Amino acid sequence: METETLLLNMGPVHPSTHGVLRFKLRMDGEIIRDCQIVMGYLHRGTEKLGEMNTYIQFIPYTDRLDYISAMPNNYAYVKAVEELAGIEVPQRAEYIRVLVMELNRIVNHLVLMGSLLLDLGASTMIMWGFRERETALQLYEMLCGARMTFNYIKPGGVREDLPEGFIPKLNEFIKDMEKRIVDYDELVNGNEIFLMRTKNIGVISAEEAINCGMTGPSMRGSGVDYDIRKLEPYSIYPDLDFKACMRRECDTYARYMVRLDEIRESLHILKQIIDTIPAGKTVSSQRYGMAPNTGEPSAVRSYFPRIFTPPPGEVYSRIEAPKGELGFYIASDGTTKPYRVKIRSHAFCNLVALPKMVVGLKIPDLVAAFGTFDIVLGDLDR
Amino acid sequence: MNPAEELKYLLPNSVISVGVQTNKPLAVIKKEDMLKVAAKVKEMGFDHLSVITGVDYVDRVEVIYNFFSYKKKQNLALKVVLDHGAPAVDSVRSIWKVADWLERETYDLVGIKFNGHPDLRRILLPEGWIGHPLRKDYDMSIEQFVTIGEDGEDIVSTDGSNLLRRK
Amino acid sequence: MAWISRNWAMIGIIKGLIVTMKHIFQIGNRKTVTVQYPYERMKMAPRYRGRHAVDEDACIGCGICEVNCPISTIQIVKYDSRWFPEFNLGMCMFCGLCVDACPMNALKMTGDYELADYTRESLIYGPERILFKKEVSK
Amino acid sequence: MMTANAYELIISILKALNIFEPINNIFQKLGMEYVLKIIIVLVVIAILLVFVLLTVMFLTWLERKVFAVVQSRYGPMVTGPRGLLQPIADGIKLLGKEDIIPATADRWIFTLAPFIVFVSVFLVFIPLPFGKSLIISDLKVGLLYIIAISAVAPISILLAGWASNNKYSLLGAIRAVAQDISYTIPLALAAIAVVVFVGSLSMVDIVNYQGGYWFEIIPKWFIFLQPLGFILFLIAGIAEMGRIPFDFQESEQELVAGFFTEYSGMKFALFFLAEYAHLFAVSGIIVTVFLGGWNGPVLPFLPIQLTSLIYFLIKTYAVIFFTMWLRATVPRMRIDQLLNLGWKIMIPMALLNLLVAAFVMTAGVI
Repeated sequence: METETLLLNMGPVHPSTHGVLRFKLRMDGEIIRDCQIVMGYLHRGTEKLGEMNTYIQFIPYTDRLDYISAMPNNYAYVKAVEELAGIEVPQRAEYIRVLVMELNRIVNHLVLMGSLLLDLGASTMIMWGFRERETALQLYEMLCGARMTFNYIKPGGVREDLPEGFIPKLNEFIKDMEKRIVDYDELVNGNEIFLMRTKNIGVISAEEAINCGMTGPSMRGSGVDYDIRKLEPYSIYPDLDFKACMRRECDTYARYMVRLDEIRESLHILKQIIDTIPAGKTVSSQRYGMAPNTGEPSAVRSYFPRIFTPPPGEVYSRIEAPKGELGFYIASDGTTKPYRVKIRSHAFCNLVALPKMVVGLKIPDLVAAFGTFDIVLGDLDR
Repeated sequence: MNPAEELKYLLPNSVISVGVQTNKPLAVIKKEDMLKVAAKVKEMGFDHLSVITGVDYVDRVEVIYNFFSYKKKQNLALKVVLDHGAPAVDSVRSIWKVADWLERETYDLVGIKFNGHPDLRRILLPEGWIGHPLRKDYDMSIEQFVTIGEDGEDIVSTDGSNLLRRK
Repeated sequence: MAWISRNWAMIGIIKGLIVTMKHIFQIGNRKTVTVQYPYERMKMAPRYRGRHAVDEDACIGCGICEVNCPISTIQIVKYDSRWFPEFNLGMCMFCGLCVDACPMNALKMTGDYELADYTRESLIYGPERILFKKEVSK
Repeated sequence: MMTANAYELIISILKALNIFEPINNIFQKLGMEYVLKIIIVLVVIAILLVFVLLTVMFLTWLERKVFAVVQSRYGPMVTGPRGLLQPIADGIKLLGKEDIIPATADRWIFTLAPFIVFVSVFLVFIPLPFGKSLIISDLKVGLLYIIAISAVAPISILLAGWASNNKYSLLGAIRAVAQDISYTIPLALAAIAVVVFVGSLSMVDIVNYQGGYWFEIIPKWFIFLQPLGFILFLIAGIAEMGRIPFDFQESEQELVAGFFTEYSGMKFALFFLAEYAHLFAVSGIIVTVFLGGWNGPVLPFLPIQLTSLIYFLIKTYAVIFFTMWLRATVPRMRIDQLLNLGWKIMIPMALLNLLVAAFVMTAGVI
C-alpha cells in the first residue's frame, strides 16, 4: 500500500526532548523514516564568553553548561587551566574534588533514571530519584552554598574545606542510597513492560559507537569498557578501587543498567574516599597564591588569585564526566583572559549517533532511545 | 617514539613539524594532505576523534584535531594552519562520523569550510546569521533577531522587523 | 510475543506493585519527605549563597568586587558620604566571586533566598538594603 | 417492597411519605400525567449527574493523593481539609480559561467532540446497578448496550483528533481507534463467558446470579469461577479507560497530549471529566460482572438499598485504587505491543475461556 510520509516537528517545545531540542521526523504512520536534529535554541555563546572573561570569572559559566552535574564541569575547566599553568594541587583538595564529582555522578544518574522512566510513562521513579537527589543537594549546599551551580573547584584547590558535619551526613546518604537502590531494582529492572520498551531498542554496535564519538555510559552500554578514569587516570583515581561498568546488550536497557551500576560504583568510591581522606590544606599556595596564611579560616579565601596569567600555550584536557567525555581546549596568549576556549561537550558528540539509530523505530522508541543519551540542553547548545 | 614522531616518520612530506600541546604530542600538517594524514592516523589506531577546534589568530586560522586511541591509550593532536581570508580544509567526515557535527560546529562558529562535507550547514546558530561569532573580527554590536517561520525555518533580521512585538 | 509467553506471570510488575505499596503504607524509611513550603521552611546551610550583605564598618568601597563580577552586577555608589557596592540581583548569578575577592572580608552572602519582586528596579539592592553592622548581627 | 429501578424507587419513597397521591392528582386533573413522569426521570438523571460529578472530583483528588503518597509527597494540602476542595478550585480555574479554537480547526466538530465523549460515557451509567433497585433502567441487553456505547467514545476521540488539525492529535486519534478495535473484542468475549452462565445480558440478573455462596464461605462471584476471564476483562477494561499502561491516545511524553492537545478551558474540562467518569464506569462494570456487584453480607438496621450501595462503592473504589496503584508503578506500553497483546494473546485466551465456560456449563459441573 502506498502511503504519504508525514513531517512531524517534535520540539522545540515537547515534553520528552528534555529542553528546547527539535527533531524533524519524516514519518510513515508511526514509523520513523528519517530523523534530523535541529539544535541551538539555547545557544548562549559560552565559548565567546570564555574569551571575554578572565580565567577565574569563567568558572561560574561552566556550571551552566551541564547544570545537572556541574561539579565535573568545574573540574574539567580547572584541570585544563592547571595543566596549562602547571599548578600542583594539595592532596586533600584532590580528594574533596573526587568526592564531590562522584557524588555528582550519582545525582546525574538519578535524574537520568527518573527522566527516562518518565519518558516511558512511569512517573514514580523521577520523584524517588529527586528525593535522594535532594539529600545530595543539601550536602552541596552545606559544602559550597549552592545547590546546582557550585563554582566550587578553583585552580589550585577547592573553594572551602568540608564543613562541620559533612562526612556524617554523607555516610547517612550512602547508607540510605544503598537501600533505595534495592527499591529501584524492584520497581524498574524486572518490570516486564519496561523490558519490552527498552530491550532491543536503539541498538548501536561497539565500532559504530566509537566511530560516532559516543563516550561515557552511553558507549559503555555497547560493550566497550573504556573509561577515561581508567585509560588516562587523573586526580586520585589511580589510588581508588573501582571498575568501569559495562554491558554487552548495546540497547537502551543496557545503557540504563550501566547507569545503575555506576551509582553502585560511585557509592563504593565515596566510601573509600571517606576512609582515606588526608588532612591538610585545600588550596595550593605554590605559584599563584597571593596572601600569606594568617591562620584565620576566612582568610583562606584570599588565597585564590583574582588575576591569573598562565604562560602562553594551548592545552586539551578531558575528564570522564557522568555523561561522557568532557573536554576543554584552552589556548592562552599570556594575558589574563583565555584566547580561545573550546568545550568538547559530551551530549553534542553522543547525539551524532541518534538519527541513524532511530530510523525504522516508532515515536515511543525514539523517546526511549533518546532518554538514555542523557542530554542536557545547556551542554548541547552551549 | 610518540605518535606525532611516528606520523612524521610515516609521512615525512605531509608533516611540517612536531611539537607538544602541553602534555600531548602534536603534529602540524600540510592542509593539502589532510585526508591522507587522517587515513594514516586512523590506521595507526586512533579510533576516537575527541574534538575539532578552530582558532582564529587574526593573521591565520588554525584547526586542531584531538585524537585518542582506545587500544594504545595514546593521545595525538593534529594542527592545520589555514589562510585567514578563506579558510578551507578537507573534511574527515568519511573517516570519523562524529566529525559530521564537529565540523559543522566549527564552520558555524569559526567559519572554516570543510571541503567534501556532505551537509555543511550551520548547526548552533540559525541559517542566515551574519558573521561567525568566534572570529576575532566578529562585530558584536550588530543586534540580530531570530524568529521561527511558517514551516519551522529560522528567519534572521538585524532590525527586529520580523518580531511580533516591534522593538 | 514469545517473550511474553516466557514472562506471563509478570513477576516484575508484581514486585514493583509491592514496592509502591510499601510506600503507600510508609513501611521502613519511606516517609513523606517534602515540606509545605510557605508554612514550613527548610533551614538554609550557613554557607548558603543568597542575597549579599556588606559590613558597613569594614567596606572601603575599593571596587574589587565590581571588577571581579563576571556579569557586571555590581556598581559602586555613594551612600552617606561613603562608597558602597550596589547589587543588581536581577542579573546576579550568585557565584560568590565578589565574596572571594573582597580584601577586607566585608562582603558576605546571607541565607535570604526569597528575592522575587514585581519590578526590575526593585531588584537593584542599594546600600540601604544590604548594609549591616557586625555588632548588630551578633 | 421491591422496586425494579430508581424511577420506581422514587415513586415508592414518595408514596411512603404520602405525598405522591396529591401530586399525582394535580397532574391527573390537568391531564398531564406524562409531565410528572418526565419530571421524576429528570430528577433521577440529575441525581446521577451530580453523583458522577462529585465522584469525578473525588477521583481526581484521590488519584493525586495516591500518587503523592507513593512518591513520598503530600499532594494537594492547601484547599480545604487535606486538599479535598482542590478539584473545585481546578474546575473554577478551567472555567475561567479562554476557550481557544485553532484557526485551522473544523469548528463544529471541534466543539462537538468533547460533548459526544462526555455523553457516551454518561450513557454507560444507565444500566449500571449501583445497588439493589438503584439502577436507572434495567435493560434486558445491559451488557451488550455497555459494550456498544463504549465504542462511541473512540469515534468522538477520532472526531476531536481530526478536527484539531494537529498532527499529534491525529496520531492520538488513530491510536485510539486501533486500540479500541483490539481490546473491545476480548472484552466482549470475556463478558460472554459470564453470560453463558447467567443466561441473560441484564446487569441485574448477573448480579443476582452472584448472590449465593459455595460451601457457605466462598461468595459465588465470577472472579472465582473464571479467574482468567477476570484478568482479561480487567486488562481490556484498563485499556478501555485509556490509562497507563495503555494510555496511548494521550500519551503525554510522545504525543504531547494526544487528541486533546488543542483543547483548552471548558472543553478540556469535559474531556477530563469524561476520563474520570469512564474510570468509575468501567470499574463499576468490572465489579458488577466479576466481583459480585452490590452483593455482600446483610447489615442490620439499614435498608437494603443503602447497604448494597455501600458494598458496590467499596468494591468499585478497590478496583479504582488498583488502577491508580498500577499507574503509579508501571511505564506505558507501546501501541504495537498492545495490538499484539490484544490480537495474539488476549483474543485466543478469551476464546479458550469461553470454550471452557461453555463446556463446564453444558457438563453441568456447577
